[in-house]
Amino acid sequence: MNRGAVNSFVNYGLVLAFYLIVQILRANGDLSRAFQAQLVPICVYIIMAISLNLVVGISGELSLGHAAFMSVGAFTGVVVSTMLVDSVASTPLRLAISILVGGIAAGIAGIFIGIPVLRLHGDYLAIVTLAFGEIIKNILNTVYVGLDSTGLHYGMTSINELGMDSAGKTIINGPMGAMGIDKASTFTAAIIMVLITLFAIQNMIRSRSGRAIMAIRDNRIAAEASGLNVMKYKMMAFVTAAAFAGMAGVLYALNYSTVVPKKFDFNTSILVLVFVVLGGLGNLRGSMIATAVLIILPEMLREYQLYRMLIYSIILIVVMLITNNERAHAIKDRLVAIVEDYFKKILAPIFRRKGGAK
Amino acid sequence: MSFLNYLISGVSLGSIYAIIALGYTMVYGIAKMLNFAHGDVIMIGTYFAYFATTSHSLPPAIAVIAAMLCCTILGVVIEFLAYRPLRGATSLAVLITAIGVSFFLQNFALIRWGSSPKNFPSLVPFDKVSLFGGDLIISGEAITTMLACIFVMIGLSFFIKKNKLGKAMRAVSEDREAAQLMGINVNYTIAMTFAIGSALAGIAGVLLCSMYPTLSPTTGAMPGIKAFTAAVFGGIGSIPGAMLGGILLGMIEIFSRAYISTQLSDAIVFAVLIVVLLVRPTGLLGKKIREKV
Amino acid sequence: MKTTKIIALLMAIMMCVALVACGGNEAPPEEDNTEAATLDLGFIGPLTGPAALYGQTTLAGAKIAVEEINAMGGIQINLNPMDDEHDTEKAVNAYQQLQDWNADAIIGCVTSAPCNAVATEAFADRMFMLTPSASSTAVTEGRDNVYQLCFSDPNQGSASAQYIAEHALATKVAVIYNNADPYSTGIYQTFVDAAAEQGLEIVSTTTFTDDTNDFTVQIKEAQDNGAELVFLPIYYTPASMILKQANDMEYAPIFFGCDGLDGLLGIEGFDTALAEGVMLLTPFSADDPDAADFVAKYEEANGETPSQFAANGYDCVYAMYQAFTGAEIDYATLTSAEQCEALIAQFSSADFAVDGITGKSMTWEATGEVSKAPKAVVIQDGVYVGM
Amino acid sequence: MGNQIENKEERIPILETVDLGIDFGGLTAVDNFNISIKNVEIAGLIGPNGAGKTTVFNLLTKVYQPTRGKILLGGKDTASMNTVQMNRAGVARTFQNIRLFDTLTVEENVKIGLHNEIHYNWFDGVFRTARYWKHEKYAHERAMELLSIFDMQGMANQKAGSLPYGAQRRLEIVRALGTNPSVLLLDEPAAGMNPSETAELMENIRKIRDTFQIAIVLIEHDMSLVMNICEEIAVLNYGKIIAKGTPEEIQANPKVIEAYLGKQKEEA
Repeated sequence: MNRGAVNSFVNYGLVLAFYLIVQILRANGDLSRAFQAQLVPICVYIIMAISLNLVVGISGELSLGHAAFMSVGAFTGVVVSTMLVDSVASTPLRLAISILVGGIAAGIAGIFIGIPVLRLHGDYLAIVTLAFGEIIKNILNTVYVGLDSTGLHYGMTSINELGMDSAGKTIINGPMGAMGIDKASTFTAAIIMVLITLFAIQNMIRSRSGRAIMAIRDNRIAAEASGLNVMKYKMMAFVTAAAFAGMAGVLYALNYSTVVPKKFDFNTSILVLVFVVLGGLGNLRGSMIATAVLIILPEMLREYQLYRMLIYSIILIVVMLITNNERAHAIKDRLVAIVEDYFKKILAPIFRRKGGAK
Repeated sequence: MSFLNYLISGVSLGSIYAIIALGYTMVYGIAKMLNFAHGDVIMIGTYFAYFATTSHSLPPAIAVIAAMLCCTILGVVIEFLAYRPLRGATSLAVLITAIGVSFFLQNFALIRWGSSPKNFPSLVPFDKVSLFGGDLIISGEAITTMLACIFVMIGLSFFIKKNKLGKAMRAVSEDREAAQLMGINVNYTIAMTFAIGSALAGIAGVLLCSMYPTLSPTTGAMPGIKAFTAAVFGGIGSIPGAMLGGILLGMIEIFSRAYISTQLSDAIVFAVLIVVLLVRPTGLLGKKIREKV
Repeated sequence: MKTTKIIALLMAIMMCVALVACGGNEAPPEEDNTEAATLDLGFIGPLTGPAALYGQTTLAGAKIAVEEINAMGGIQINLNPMDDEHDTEKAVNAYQQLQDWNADAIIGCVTSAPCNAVATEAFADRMFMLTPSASSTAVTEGRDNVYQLCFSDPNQGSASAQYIAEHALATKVAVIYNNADPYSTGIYQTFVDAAAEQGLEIVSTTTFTDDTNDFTVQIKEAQDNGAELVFLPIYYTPASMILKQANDMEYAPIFFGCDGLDGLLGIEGFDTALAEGVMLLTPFSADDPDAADFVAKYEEANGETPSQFAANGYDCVYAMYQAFTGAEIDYATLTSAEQCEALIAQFSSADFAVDGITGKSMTWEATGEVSKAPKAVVIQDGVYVGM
Repeated sequence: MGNQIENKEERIPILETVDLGIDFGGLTAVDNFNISIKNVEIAGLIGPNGAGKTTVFNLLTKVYQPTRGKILLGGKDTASMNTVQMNRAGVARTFQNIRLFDTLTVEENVKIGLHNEIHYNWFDGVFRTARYWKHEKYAHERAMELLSIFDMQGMANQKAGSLPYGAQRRLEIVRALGTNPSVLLLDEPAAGMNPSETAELMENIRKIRDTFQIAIVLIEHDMSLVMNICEEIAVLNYGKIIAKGTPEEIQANPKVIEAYLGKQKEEA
């Protein structure tokens, strides 16, 4: 097994270990409700971060509108789930179908947005993803969807003008978003989704397609001269990421009774980008760990009340400076070397004995 | 006559975007980084102007200078503490740090000055002008904003072309290493760029809040993003581009609101941006970059 | 490679710390039972972020009520405020933190969407909620444990249309509302229907979003269509900008708003002349003599005039206090679920009435909706005058 | 050598240009460029710095679209083709300023060259179907085989960016060969190499031509290398061909001497 495969399995192991530890602690009643409430969001953001890493880290394109795909998935998922409430009795099955449809919808949105976006480069590409994110949010603010006995109704003005019969149920109500969602997401389902995402994206990276995507990132002209269809592979990364973001969106929406379009704005896209950059570009494990830490951190800082977001921002800046500054690197390397030397000295006799036995 | 009204408010809104966009574009041109905290620097500067006029009842001119001074210092300090250590790091690392700075400034303002919006007193001494028997009314703020925009544009162009520091800036933006070899102090030049960009932010903040008088910790956020869009629209790194992009963006925003849909006006603004970038991938006045093979 | 590993390791350690810190039902220190038990009320609202204003003013109002009640020496209230950043996810987290803290009941959330998300959880957990200002009907719909202190949105929309028609203020009406805001859209939607019933003609409907600061188009359109009255079902911050810009454009219709407009006069530095003649339906006005004591205390503590948000927060605490004392609910020993049932019984009973600064003898329907009389006020010479 | 002369009669043009030219803004970079590369030959393109040699390669691979003229590949016009299609039609190249996929391993770089010979899709890759394993196995074996040309199998798992300079140049050639070309364009393959490395490279270029039976066009400043292995040479100056012919003819051509000496004069 090569290093890439080992890495993948370590990642699966890490996710499973997290799941098992949480389940054991939960069974013993050792987990606070506040922490339990964050389990699904953590998984959702991990999926978001992994999928965004595929675009930003693996494909090398800065996307500032990843939350838009999350919102497309979320609202599609809510509509599908609401339609299936009566016909599909099993909640996990309903969730699975919703996730699938939400992912497909977001993937389709990814295709439509990817075609113009991926023709651009660098910061211009970034601003256009931001623009698309804002457009989608803006449009979702004017979308009204209702369901009654005659089927699905939709419009762009108000819920009253959909012409539903009296038993009609409002699914999406413009800026008020979706309300009265039947919750379906569970921690187990979320962990399964994280594993599926890891499986798909890791295997994709370590295949012909992933190789091509990284080659294009490293050197577009050489990739073209080697006969790689640049647009095709950029699209592949972008659409795959969009689809998984959509699935994350469904998982997210079905974890709460209500979800509003505003949630999926520029700030959420940036939040996920922070996870990706802090975890390391192209480093999926880093994305997962950074996400979990940065989701929990603000909750841990709650006792500082108003100051918590201030502290959060300072931590963010300091971490960025430490991990990216050359001098800080040097200091850290020296510290690590000192610690290593120290341990070597302590451990030397043990190793020597081992060697001797041989 | 409505058309003229819309045109005036579009141009004056656009002028504010343009002045903010100048800050983005100068910093981008020279430091090659997106300073996402720029909008929040504006907000802090405007708070200073606010307290200068209300609490200390200083004359408007002094308040504007106070705002510029405060922004300049803030800009240089941020550059020194947060961005300079990252010189040579990936642009993404700098971007995330800038976002951190933006969070910090917003939350600092929230704690220091509270969440309640302040009503910013207009610092513009002129009264409105009424034309065509009251059909077209141009507010003093709108006139001042447009004039300020033209003034800033001309001043900056001269500065960049004639002044030694301006030339150094152009050199650094063309090729940082070559400039360094020619004896230009790159760190100093970048710091000065931040200083000038931030001073412009001070002016922009006062104009923004004179025209739209609400001042709160999030005041700078959306104008910041819009101005950033304007800078890209005009071709980021280009000073006339930022100007053109800003004014066009303001006009598109108002006209789409007036003639297409108030609900979707933001969506339309961004859609126009996308279309423009597809036709001209480096913005309206951006330099075409040909990759050397 | 090495550095990323170290960072990963550090983060993993932090993660473990987080797990431990979050883990365990730490008994809140209040539960010592050595001293007299306190009434633990949770509070959820946006204390940071773009909606921080509403959460912070509500909290400031609530704190004054808590101080007053604690000063009386009877029940001691311990108010634990939690920030939800006007975000459903954060609101649910905040709620769960309050659960871990063993809150007796919850005041909140301040805004509708987070409130709706929390209400679902609270309904399942049987935790009583009294929201100061989440005015969407969806908040209380189908949930017997959620009560509102504020008017619901539809209520305000139809009341406004009714008032305008009954007092023949205008026949041609323009509406400017925030289509990215549930509160604003909610009122607008019912206003349209009610206006049609009342024979009002809506000549212009325009919208804006939270980020809008130029209202030229919206105002001009109202002006060009000859609207005599502009209905503003919006919050006072954008309203202050609309008033200034309308003044610049020399357009002076009647401006008519709902409770969100209250606070206009309290904006620091606002030229109150701009608000001359503005009418609003609000349950609270800072010039109400009954509220004078509260207003004075609030101004002293916060240096600004309280808005209806602050008043709602203040009344919420008193309503809770009255419910607990009136029904003699044993908050020291009962679980929050048991308290919830007792509170529901108390709030829905016909003889439970609260005299607050946002309304005299407020009573509640079993649906959770409050019934109190809205006051129509007009701004004259920089003060509210009852109409 | 005898073998090659015998082949000469069978040689047919594989890559031809007709009055090829390109302008950048108002500047004419290449003009009236006419060459004809036969199917199994080694041709050289020489000229002073800035003469437009690399621009010609960029035109032949459609990195730049020509302003004028035609490029015929196997007799067919390539006007509508882009870089990717040119490569798939059989034109592969290396770059003057090395363009490797730095973060990928040596083996992966070669596999990118083999990309269009590996036939499995996204689905096979994610679900690791039998097709995936079969084609990846083939790709691995083929990559090793190609690397063996330069004895680089041992470096297969190193990151391309960490290779020494000479090895990077060789890897670029291997990657280009992976795309199964009929014409291989080498842009200064010997740049930065010492004489013994250059000699070795020279042998390898011949070997490649003989084993793969392809045409090779090279841009080179090392005259000994060019004169030794090229059968046809074109000399470019100011974007125009000033001389064409065998190495002997070129060496005797006064225009060529002038172009080079004139350049020296300017430098002095």
